[in-house]
Amino acid sequence: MRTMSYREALRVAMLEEMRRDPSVVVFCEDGRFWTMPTNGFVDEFGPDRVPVMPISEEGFTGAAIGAAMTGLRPIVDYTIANLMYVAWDQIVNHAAKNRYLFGGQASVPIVFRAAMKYANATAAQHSDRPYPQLMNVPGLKIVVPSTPADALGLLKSAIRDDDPVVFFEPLRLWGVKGEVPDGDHLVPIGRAAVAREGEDVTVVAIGDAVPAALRAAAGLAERGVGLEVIDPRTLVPLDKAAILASVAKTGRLVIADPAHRTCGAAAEIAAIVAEEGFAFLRAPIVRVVAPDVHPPFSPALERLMYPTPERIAAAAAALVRGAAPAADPAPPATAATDTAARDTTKELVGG
Amino acid sequence: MRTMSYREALRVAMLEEMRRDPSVVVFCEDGRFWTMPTNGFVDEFGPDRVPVMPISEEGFTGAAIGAAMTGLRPIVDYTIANLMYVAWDQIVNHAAKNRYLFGGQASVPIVFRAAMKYANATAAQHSDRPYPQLMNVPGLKIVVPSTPADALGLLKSAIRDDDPVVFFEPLRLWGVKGEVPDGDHLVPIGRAAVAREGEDVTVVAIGDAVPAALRAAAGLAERGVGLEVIDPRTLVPLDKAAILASVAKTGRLVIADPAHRTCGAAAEIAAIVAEEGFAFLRAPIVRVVAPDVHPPFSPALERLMYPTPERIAAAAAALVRGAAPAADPAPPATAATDTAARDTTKELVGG
Amino acid sequence: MNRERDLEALRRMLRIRRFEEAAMDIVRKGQGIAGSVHVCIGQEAAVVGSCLALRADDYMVGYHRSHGHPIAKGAALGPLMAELMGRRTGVCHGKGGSMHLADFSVGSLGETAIVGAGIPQAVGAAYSARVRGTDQVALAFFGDGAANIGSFHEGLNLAAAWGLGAVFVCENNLYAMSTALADTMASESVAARAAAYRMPGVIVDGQDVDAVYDVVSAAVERGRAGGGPTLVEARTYRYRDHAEYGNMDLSHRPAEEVEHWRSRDPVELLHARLLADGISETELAALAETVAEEVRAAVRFAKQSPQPAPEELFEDLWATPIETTPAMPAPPMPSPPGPVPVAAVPAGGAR
Amino acid sequence: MNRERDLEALRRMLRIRRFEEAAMDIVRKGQGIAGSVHVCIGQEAAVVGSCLALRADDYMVGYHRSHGHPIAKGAALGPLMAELMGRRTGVCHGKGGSMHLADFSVGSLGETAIVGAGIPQAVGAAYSARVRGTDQVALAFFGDGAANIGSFHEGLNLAAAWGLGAVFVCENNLYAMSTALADTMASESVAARAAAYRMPGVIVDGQDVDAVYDVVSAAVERGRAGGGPTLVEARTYRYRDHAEYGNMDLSHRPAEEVEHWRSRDPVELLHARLLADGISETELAALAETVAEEVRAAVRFAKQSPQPAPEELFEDLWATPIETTPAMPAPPMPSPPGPVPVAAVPAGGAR
Ligand SMILES: Cc1ncc(C[n+]2csc(CCOP(=O)(O)OP(=O)(O)O)c2C)c(N)n1
Ligand SMILES: Cc1ncc(C[n+]2csc(CCOP(=O)(O)OP(=O)(O)O)c2C)c(N)n1
Ligand SMILES: [Mg+2]
Ligand SMILES: [Mg+2]
Repeated sequence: MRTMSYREALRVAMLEEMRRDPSVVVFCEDGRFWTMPTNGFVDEFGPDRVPVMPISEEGFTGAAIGAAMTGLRPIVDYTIANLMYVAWDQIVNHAAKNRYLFGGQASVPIVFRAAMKYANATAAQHSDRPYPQLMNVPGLKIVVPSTPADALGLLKSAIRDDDPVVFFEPLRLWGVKGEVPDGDHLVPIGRAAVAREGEDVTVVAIGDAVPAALRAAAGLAERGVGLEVIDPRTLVPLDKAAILASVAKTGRLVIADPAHRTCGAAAEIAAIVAEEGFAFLRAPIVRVVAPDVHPPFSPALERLMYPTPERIAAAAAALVRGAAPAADPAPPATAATDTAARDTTKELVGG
Repeated sequence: MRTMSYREALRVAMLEEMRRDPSVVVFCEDGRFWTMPTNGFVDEFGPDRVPVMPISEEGFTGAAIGAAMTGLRPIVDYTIANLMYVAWDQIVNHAAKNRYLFGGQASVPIVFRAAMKYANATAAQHSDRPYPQLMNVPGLKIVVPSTPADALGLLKSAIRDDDPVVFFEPLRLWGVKGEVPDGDHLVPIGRAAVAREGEDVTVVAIGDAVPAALRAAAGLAERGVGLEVIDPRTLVPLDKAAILASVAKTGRLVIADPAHRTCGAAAEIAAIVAEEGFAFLRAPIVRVVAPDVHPPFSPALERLMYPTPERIAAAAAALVRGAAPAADPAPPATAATDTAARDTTKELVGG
Repeated sequence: MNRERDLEALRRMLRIRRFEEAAMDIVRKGQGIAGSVHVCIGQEAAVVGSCLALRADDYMVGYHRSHGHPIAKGAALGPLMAELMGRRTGVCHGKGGSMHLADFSVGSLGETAIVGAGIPQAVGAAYSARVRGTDQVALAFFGDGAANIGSFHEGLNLAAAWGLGAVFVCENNLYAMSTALADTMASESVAARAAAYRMPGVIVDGQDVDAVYDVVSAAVERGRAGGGPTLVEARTYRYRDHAEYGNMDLSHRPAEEVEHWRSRDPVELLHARLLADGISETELAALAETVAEEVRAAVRFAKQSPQPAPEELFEDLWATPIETTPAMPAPPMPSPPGPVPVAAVPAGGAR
Repeated sequence: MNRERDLEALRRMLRIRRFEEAAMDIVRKGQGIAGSVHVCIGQEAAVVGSCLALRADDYMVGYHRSHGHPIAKGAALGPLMAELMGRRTGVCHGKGGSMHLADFSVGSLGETAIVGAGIPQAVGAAYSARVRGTDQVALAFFGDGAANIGSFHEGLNLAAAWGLGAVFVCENNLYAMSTALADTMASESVAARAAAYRMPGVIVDGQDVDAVYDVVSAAVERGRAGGGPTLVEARTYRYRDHAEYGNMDLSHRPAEEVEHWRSRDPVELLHARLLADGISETELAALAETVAEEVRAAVRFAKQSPQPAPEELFEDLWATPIETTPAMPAPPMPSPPGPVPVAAVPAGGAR
């Protein structure tokens, strides 16, 4: 076991895979700069594999697709998830579709890295969690690791995967440290993790809602309520069986996700369980998610947006009590103090 | 009452609003051409209000935003919904956000028209139904009319609305004719229509799944099963109350939608009902939607993609019988003959 | 002038013309080509002259006016025609259709239906060649309308900044659908835009296959030798409407303009030159007949090919199979909480 | 040289510098500015010279290096500083923060955090002026890095094709974050790209406020008179790192380069010129003190302003209230179908 931060895990994953496979290249604006996880890579791998990148997201995403169809494995780092929108056509109309359109003649092995800067006072244009949008697009695998070990193991798997993988990183987790297995640590794409076992309520938590759910679980355990925390880790393919098995046990489901409510990942998970696990359900399915409003700049407001241990615990406890869920969970009137991971902002790259 | 096609309704709506309000302008590639609903507008409104458009979706969408923030009301017609991806950054990061980002100083009254060419053998890059992606973005109103009357009344409301409205048109409905009220016909944004009343199963149907659901309802009625068909008409804001009221009556819910399954509009509707209408449900919620695969070019395959009267009726009947829904409704092995609206392809613009 | 090469040029130009005439015939007779078909008749010299300048292992990316490119690059005709007919034997298994032809076995990396999007993909292929240490070059075809889209700018800039072996060939046929280039671009030529990237920009007579060959060969050699990219503008003309499907009618083009270009038909010009060079009418007629028979054989092959089977809908999407926890058995259906107030529906559903 | 104008230029340049110094001080002391702060110290002449060439009712769109633009256009300092501190009195109610300042009352249509995206929005404002029959022009600021993005190309092309009164001002400070322009652009200047749109492209000494004023004034007059757009490249330099937040460190910039630019400080150059022109030190000191007090007052105003209340999170999103069917009362919670196996949780939830 080694201890490293989520950010180091990203660096190590890329480093190990670039050493293993000369077809892996990195496309990233300012990727050679000392603040970036790929700093120093140019010295080891040369300027061709770590090229200087103009501010041309659409262009270099298209270039990555052309490179991927002809034998390379680009890692495209957008540094801020919102910048994917500039390249949306290339991601959605081409990377996700070319293999299908061309009858399997080519594959498009690209990893699109997208750090999500929400909860960092960068306002609406830099704070999105766009994975639900891409979950609606067939042909893309989608990963949101919540621990350093999973970040390492899933990024390595993503780089080796022959399909396009979109790799979302909650930036507030970048500074979090954790144990990572030694050796060539790979985590398979498509397998959920049971982050904590429990009997009473299943909490499916995504990204940095996982540590929040674990804190909620610890708090409720003292009161005799057992939360089972499932971390899907990959959203496409989604490990439905793991979620259904947990709900079969608990009969109650809370989904905690920092993305927007409407058509979010939480909606999909709720729909699957309402469709395939209806017989297990003893209570309404509750979403603890961001409301349908943009992340505001003001930290006093933004901290009301995302799932907190308090919101998750309150939802789970209400289910067990048999109380009806709030129709549209408004943020708490008093600002929750989300100190967790706030210090990781020190590691951020300005944007 | 007048009888007109969906396509004529679009034309009439734009014409009436452009006559009423000199700040309405049209941005559309080849918008002056005889095949387009805006053909001839340049003669009446002049070249400034119907400008020649370069192939610059991102640029002219940005220009529409700048124009909207300074007093105009642009109608931006992408002609093919997939082309919105090229302008995604402007739509998602700017049109949807600018009002919020700037503290309400400006509004962005734009109608984004997006014809959806699915079921027309134009393959994956021209066949998307991208409304679920945009439903996850706060700040955009989203409309999918299914009849000429609603197309007319909602497009006029959309043009008068002070917020950005994305107006999705299933192209296979363009040729369908229907009755339209005389006079200044406005349909409010945010109100569902009960397209047919019934007691046994609620079918929430979107776009061209509405006529399919109505045919399913007619078929099942002969067997004594009553379907209530709800057409939300606008997806954001969604008329939750109308859906919940129907499910309160029937206790069973099928959602029929031509968009992809994962994180689709159907997922959101299922999640709302599993959360807020759980007590009404007697059976699992079933989605009759497109599977998570791209629309293939081959008509023999593409016709397996979308909800048909047969698929909707089978799902509703199974619920009433108490049979478990298929885990992932595969398309029928024999191709359904989707003759409905096939002839409307004659009205299409090549692309 | 090189006799062997010119004979090969004539062969490929005739293949394109006869192939497209056959396709138009099938469309007209309703014999099984659905969707949009954009023919390049009139533009064959620009297409073939460019591709003859490439090695078999060089890359080529095309666009929606799509059949000429793979044919000129050397693709077999049968699978191309089968693709247009949506058959399982199609070069893309019926997934792509007319706008998405690709034959990776001859370096044809695919056509795209999104204007301009192929340009950066070709840049990526050229980049890939450099990283992999080969001297392959990559050529991107695009129309004049594409010169106004962001991908053009970003793609050309990337290729120039990185000094890649990319060749950009604009088939300037003066119109984008119904829109004259002069109305959407203030600069006097597309080639003039090359200076913005400090790359050579060359205008060539696109009706003269030798002239195109010479200009593109020089660009290819420059690129292969590490001299960087070149922009070539081939002035040409399309005889047909924008597409065979969808009622586009370019009869508004001035009659003299049409006449002028028809008088410089690229096939006739080459034919005349070969005659002048001493090739006999008989030899040319034999060549023409060989091509005609190739095309007839392709049509026979396509028409006799089977339609894809329903399960093929799901093939060609993923390269790496998806690994998840083994699915659990579906839960038993609960008996409904209340009485079911409807008549039982016979299994098999209703019509 | 115009004494009144130069005094006003000095006033605005000093406002920007003192304002940004104050902001940096607050950031350094952790007194309540969160998020990314990009200061333009060193670039004040380019910003102020451009804005002084505009009328009060002309439009201006900026970018992420963002405080100078609205200040130069005449915005009041208090609400700007309050915005940086996320207060409800902020010019954007705390929704936008440093990267999204906007003051529509002085024609400042907003800064954007998406590189290049403001360019087409300014084009749209110029178009709007034409349609509405005013002679307002619109000016877009952007950095050198933005010259490589699609929006630049599409925006400039649109303005040229439509002959609009738009002025494009590139503040070329030689770097995009850590990346030198010379590494991402082969052409020798940004201004050289103007030829691709057949518009004038002018390079100007961005440290000389009079030179900038003259060049931009000529462009503005040309635009106002219907002569079409102009591209201006102001060569300038930023003294600070990319951002105050996030550890960007541009200490890798050559010391001589920094020295060279520092020796041509725009404020000092103007100060010296005014002295030479006969303005007394006393008068200039008084002006400087007035500005310093304005900034101190702005800081006081900001610090004394209240944080936004939680419900303000939901304000400023929609311009038109949403109309739906009146909500029905929440359904009663069903008694769970099985025994509840957990201890009751006290109301109020758990910690
Ligand atoms: C990004 C994008 N915008 C618009 C369209 C619709 N469209 C298809 S072809 C075409 C005209 C293209 O003109 P040009 O590039 O000159 O090629 P040509 O058809 O003349 O060969 C347009 C506007 C599209 N497919 N993609
Ligand atoms: C489309 C886009 N790509 C990348 C970024 C990240 N980013 C923010 S500022 C910046 C550098 C911009 O350089 P330049 O345009 O020269 O402006 P400057 O910061 O030098 O004033 C980058 C890459 C972004 N915000 N938007
Ligand atoms: Mg053309
Ligand atoms: Mg710069």
